[in-house]
Amino acid sequence: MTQFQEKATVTRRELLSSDNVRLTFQSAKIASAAEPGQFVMIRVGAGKDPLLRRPFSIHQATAEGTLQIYFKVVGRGTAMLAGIREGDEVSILGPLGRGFQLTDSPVCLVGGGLGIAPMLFLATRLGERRSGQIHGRVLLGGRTRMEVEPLLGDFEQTGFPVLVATDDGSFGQRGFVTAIFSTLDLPPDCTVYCCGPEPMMASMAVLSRERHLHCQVSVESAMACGMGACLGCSRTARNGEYVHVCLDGPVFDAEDMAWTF
Amino acid sequence: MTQFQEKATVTRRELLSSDNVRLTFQSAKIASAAEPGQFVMIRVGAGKDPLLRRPFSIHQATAEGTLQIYFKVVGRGTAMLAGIREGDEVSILGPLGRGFQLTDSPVCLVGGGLGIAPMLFLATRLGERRSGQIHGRVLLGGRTRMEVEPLLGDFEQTGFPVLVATDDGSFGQRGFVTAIFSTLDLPPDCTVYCCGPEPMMASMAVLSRERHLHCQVSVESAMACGMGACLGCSRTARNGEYVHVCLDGPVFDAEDMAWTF
Amino acid sequence: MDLLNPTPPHPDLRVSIGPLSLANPVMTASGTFGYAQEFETLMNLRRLGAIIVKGISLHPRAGNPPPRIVESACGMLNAIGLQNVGVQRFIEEKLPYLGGLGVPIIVNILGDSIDEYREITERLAESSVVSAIEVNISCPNVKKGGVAFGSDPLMAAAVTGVVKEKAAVPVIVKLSPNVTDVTLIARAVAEAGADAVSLINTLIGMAIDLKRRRPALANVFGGLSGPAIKPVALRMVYQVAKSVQIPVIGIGGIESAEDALEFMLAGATAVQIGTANFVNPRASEDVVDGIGAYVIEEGLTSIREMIGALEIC
Amino acid sequence: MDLLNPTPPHPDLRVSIGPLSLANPVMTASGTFGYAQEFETLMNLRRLGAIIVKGISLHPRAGNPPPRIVESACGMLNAIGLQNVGVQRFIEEKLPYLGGLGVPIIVNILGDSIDEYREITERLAESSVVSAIEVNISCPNVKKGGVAFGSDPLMAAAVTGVVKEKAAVPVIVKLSPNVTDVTLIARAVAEAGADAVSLINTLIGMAIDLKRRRPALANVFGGLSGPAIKPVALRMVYQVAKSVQIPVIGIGGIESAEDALEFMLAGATAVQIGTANFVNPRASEDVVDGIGAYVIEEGLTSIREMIGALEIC
Ligand SMILES: Cc1cc2nc3c(=O)[nH]c(=O)nc-3n(C[C@H](O)[C@H](O)[C@H](O)COP(=O)(O)OP(=O)(O)OC[C@H]3O[C@@H](n4cnc5c(N)ncnc54)[C@H](O)[C@@H]3O)c2cc1C
Ligand SMILES: Cc1cc2nc3c(=O)[nH]c(=O)nc-3n(C[C@H](O)[C@H](O)[C@H](O)COP(=O)(O)OP(=O)(O)OC[C@H]3O[C@@H](n4cnc5c(N)ncnc54)[C@H](O)[C@@H]3O)c2cc1C
Ligand SMILES: Cc1cc2nc3c(=O)[nH]c(=O)nc-3n(C[C@H](O)[C@H](O)[C@H](O)COP(=O)(O)O)c2cc1C
Ligand SMILES: Cc1cc2nc3c(=O)[nH]c(=O)nc-3n(C[C@H](O)[C@H](O)[C@H](O)COP(=O)(O)O)c2cc1C
Ligand code: FES
Ligand code: FES
Repeated sequence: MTQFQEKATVTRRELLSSDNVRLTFQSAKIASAAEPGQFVMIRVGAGKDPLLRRPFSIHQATAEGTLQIYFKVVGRGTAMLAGIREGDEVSILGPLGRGFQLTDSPVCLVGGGLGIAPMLFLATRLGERRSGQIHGRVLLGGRTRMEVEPLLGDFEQTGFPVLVATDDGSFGQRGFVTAIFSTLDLPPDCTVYCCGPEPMMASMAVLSRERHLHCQVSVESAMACGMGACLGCSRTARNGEYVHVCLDGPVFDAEDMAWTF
Repeated sequence: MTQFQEKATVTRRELLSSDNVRLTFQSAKIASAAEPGQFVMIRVGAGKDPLLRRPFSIHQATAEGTLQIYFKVVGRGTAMLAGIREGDEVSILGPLGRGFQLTDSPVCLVGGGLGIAPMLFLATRLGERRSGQIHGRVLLGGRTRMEVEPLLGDFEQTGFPVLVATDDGSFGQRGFVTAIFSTLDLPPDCTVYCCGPEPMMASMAVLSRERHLHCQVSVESAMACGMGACLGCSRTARNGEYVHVCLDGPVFDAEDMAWTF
Repeated sequence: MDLLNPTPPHPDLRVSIGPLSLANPVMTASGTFGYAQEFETLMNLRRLGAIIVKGISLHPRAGNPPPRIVESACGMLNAIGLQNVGVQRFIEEKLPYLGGLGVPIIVNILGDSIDEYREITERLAESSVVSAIEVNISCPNVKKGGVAFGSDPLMAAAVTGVVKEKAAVPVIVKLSPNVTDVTLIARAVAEAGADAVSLINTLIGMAIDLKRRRPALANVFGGLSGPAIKPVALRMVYQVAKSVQIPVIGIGGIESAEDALEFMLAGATAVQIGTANFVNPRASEDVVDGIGAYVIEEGLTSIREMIGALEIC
Repeated sequence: MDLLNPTPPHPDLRVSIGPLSLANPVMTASGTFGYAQEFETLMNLRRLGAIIVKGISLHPRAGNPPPRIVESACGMLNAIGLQNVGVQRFIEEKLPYLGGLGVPIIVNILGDSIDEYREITERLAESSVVSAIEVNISCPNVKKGGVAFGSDPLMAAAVTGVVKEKAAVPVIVKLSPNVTDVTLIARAVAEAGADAVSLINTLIGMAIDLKRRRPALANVFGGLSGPAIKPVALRMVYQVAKSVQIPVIGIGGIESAEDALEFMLAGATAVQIGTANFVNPRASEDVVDGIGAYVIEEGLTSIREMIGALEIC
């Protein structure tokens, strides 16, 4: 698995809501090698502080070298990245990690909050495999309208029907996206793909197990290197052993992970 | 002596040569309190690195609140400051230190390299005191044309005749500005004001002493606080004692300092 | 009470350092705040919990030759060499101004010998303006005294003993981080009667000027301070707070209210703001504001609830 | 020679760590470079002076529970807890790849007891791929072993002695900075036969998550690394290089050729790149390039001219 450290130019900066930013890079090598569910590590500044790169799921990638990330400003690093301008250059390391296992069977993609990020690339690739014959759905959840609506069009273009829930009911159904999932009639060979806040993924793991559905989740952890060198990104697996999110993941079988409620 | 910590807006950014930048700020309190020879301490970034403020002479200041600095990119901090854009805000601390003692007698201002910076504000104030009746000269030295020419017009506006020397002869006389000084016919009550590289100031101290002229120099040292709190900015005085550049200076009698050649 | 215009809530920020009561836990660290007057136009000095002044010795000291400071990654090195006006001039020239501020004044002292510590304490005992003495046994910059006192439990206890014997006010002993086990020193000075300990002083460091192939500081070594050292400081404060019964004052890289609150969670009763004063001369007042706001937002009855409240699972 | 196309100058970057000759003084620090293969597509591993692998113990270790890392100002804290595959699997699974690189491979070892150090050394002695052993007596993350060996001169000498006795290759002892006087430990291990010392390992630190009011690391304490610690590392390297006759390997916050050259001026014969590998996976190769360029620009006959060349006035 070849990885690259690339100086990538920001070709587009979209402020999708007050906190949520989408950046498009020209990053030929990384974009063309990327698979859905993989991530990149980005240097957010030129100085020594913040020191470490920040991990972001690959939101979209094309063979032509276009790479996108979609993120929320939660701290210093993301604030610096949000302040970047078109034409600026950043150092990107990737593609990293083990992505989603793609399938030709029916699928259900569930993205909550910023967990929506990797779902677009996944939906695009799954849609391409299915050309015409769509067996699947995309479920998007957010706290409020602005966390979902700006991305709706992109998801609809993948060909999958999209269902939406927001906590405040300002867009789509009121409530959690897991509630929509519970009411859906899914075939037994349906694969569930999920990324979102921990409690949501924990629920999705339980709900999928109850329905005997195979569920893949994309999880997070603190990371220093993103490439298996520091052993810092461990998480506890169901069997009590430690797995490393950057190497063994970020995508895991929901069954294999330990979840706290 | 009142000092201020002010959030100042960058109203103009001039790239006067490949390395030399002039920034104009709207900084009402500091600009209106400033005296020639004083300096400011500027935070060059928002993060913790580089940690300390950077000191810059006040290049120009008006009662209306316009403050200018003129600096060379020599390291990380100045590079960051040079990358600033009009409309950005920075934190400025000032006005700091003891400036030049102004006089109504004849004067000779000698600025070398970035030592030209404080001379403009000084020439402006001295020019104002003299309205019409100019007894004095400004001598500007640089390595090459681009270090001097862009500022020439501003100095000429102060009313003083300006003489120029460049190391490479690309502008004005070839050689050091001290050579021009040596050839000048100066009255015995002439005050010499000088700022520039250490060897130049050391020479000016000797040349002034030989001619029994009172010479004031603006010197530098490493600084942390700029306001007398850390005692870090010491320099050795002629009597062997330590003086503090931010508090006792940056302007000193050339006679009072120890010079190394 | 006017229900439409209720008085803004007054967070209870009071803490006690042994017998010394402070309006809030925020102090300025010795050597980073001059003699306080330098900051008078830039902040409200009366808002501070206490002011700690530049270290004072028996006789005036000229300090080290320049260069004395150099920046490092997220920090700085200093080798001021304890330049100060000496206790006599300090009492005559600096204390009157400080006494007028209405804020507890803590005098940081240093000596080359036990006798010097004793003598300077005696001199300070005559002043009614001094609220406490902070004993610097840790400064790494001078060859004699400093290092030895701070790294040997017996010596540290001996200094504490004589200062305590002569002092009319509470005695805080300031610990060096340049030791294998800081809790050993802390316990020794606590047993010797210290009313509180403060830590950390600077880590010994060095910087090199590659162009000149020389040390960046004339003194070769200097003390590292600033955000870079915060993790070491937090660890030592936590360890010492677990080892002694007396109050602990946290120092090291504190720039914000969040930093200060972290030190309190780790067990600090109060904190000192050092290098941050250079970056933001209002830093100490900003920290007072910030912890006040935190107490209100979190609905705490007092900031004292934070002291040592770290949960370990 | 073709005068129009002269071959580019080949700077002489060779250095020796005791009997071990290196093409250049740049190594990767243990625990920050995995088992090297992780970096193979991101840089040219063959350009390195040596590769030091993640610390190996006698038996596999699972390491500490998460969270294991947290960022700090210009640095990071880690509490990996020495997770590793154990010496057996290391020899079977990792060494063959490493052996094919044609670069000296240095194995970092750790143990909870003198016996473990002995046994692991014996196991490694069977391999022809291992060029040297680096003995970690300093890791602050595990309760047993680590700290004790590294902070006591007698224990440090004892470990050195057994490893030296069993080792078929040069032995480097890696020193902890969490001690009052690092030169005492350095002298002790030098007398016990160490072929070189490397320093520094991480400073013990701590971080707190204010929101959760808990330590940021599950292990509470962690090792501080990165640019933040460089001044402490440089100081200790300088002190140790003045105190022992054996080569010193400098570690701590090195990110660039300039940093590396500063450590060499301070007395280091070689350097290790640690945390910088995470920020820039090509950091170690960049340092090799940079010091090569420096040797040429400055007209040095060899990089060895830089070792200990600091001028003190
Ligand atoms: C594999 C992976 C993929 C990710 N993909 C995305 C993505 O597509 N879009 C997106 O917005 N975010 C994503 N994240 C999270 C993102 O990396 C963090 O939000 C970012 O690192 C925070 O940096 P900061 O400097 O702004 O925050 P900091 O100042 O470092 O921290 C601010 C706050 O964020 C929390 N935080 C820090 N790091 C993380 C983390 N890794 N996960 C969760 N919380 C964290 C801290 O606890 C703190 O409360 C991903 C994380 C991982 C590990
Ligand atoms: C009172 C005072 C007034 C000044 N006025 C001006 C001015 O008007 N215009 C201007 O261009 N510069 C001025 N300087 C110098 C200016 O402060 C430095 O150039 C600046 O701090 C360098 O910051 P940096 O982060 O870019 O460099 P760093 O990365 O910190 O250092 C880069 C290089 O610059 C050298 N350097 C760092 N600080 C100083 C310093 N204080 N003096 C000399 N060399 C230094 C370092 O040794 C190093 O070689 C003044 C300095 C003082 C003390
Ligand atoms: C320039 C400077 C001078 C200092 N002088 C003293 C001193 O005289 N006495 C003392 O006990 N500590 C002195 N210190 C140490 C500080 O009080 C404080 O313990 C240390 O800087 C760590 O805190 P910080 O990281 O917030 O700066 C000095 C620190 C600096 C930076
Ligand atoms: C994530 C991580 C893991 C480490 N693991 C080890 C180890 O297994 N053995 C060891 O001797 N040092 C270990 N270290 C210490 C480094 O080798 C090095 O001494 C230290 O990080 C200082 O160098 P730096 O500032 O360049 O990172 C580790 C450091 C980090 C950051
Ligand atoms: S982040 Fe370093 S091993 Fe996963
Ligand atoms: S710079 Fe701090 S006293 Fe002058």
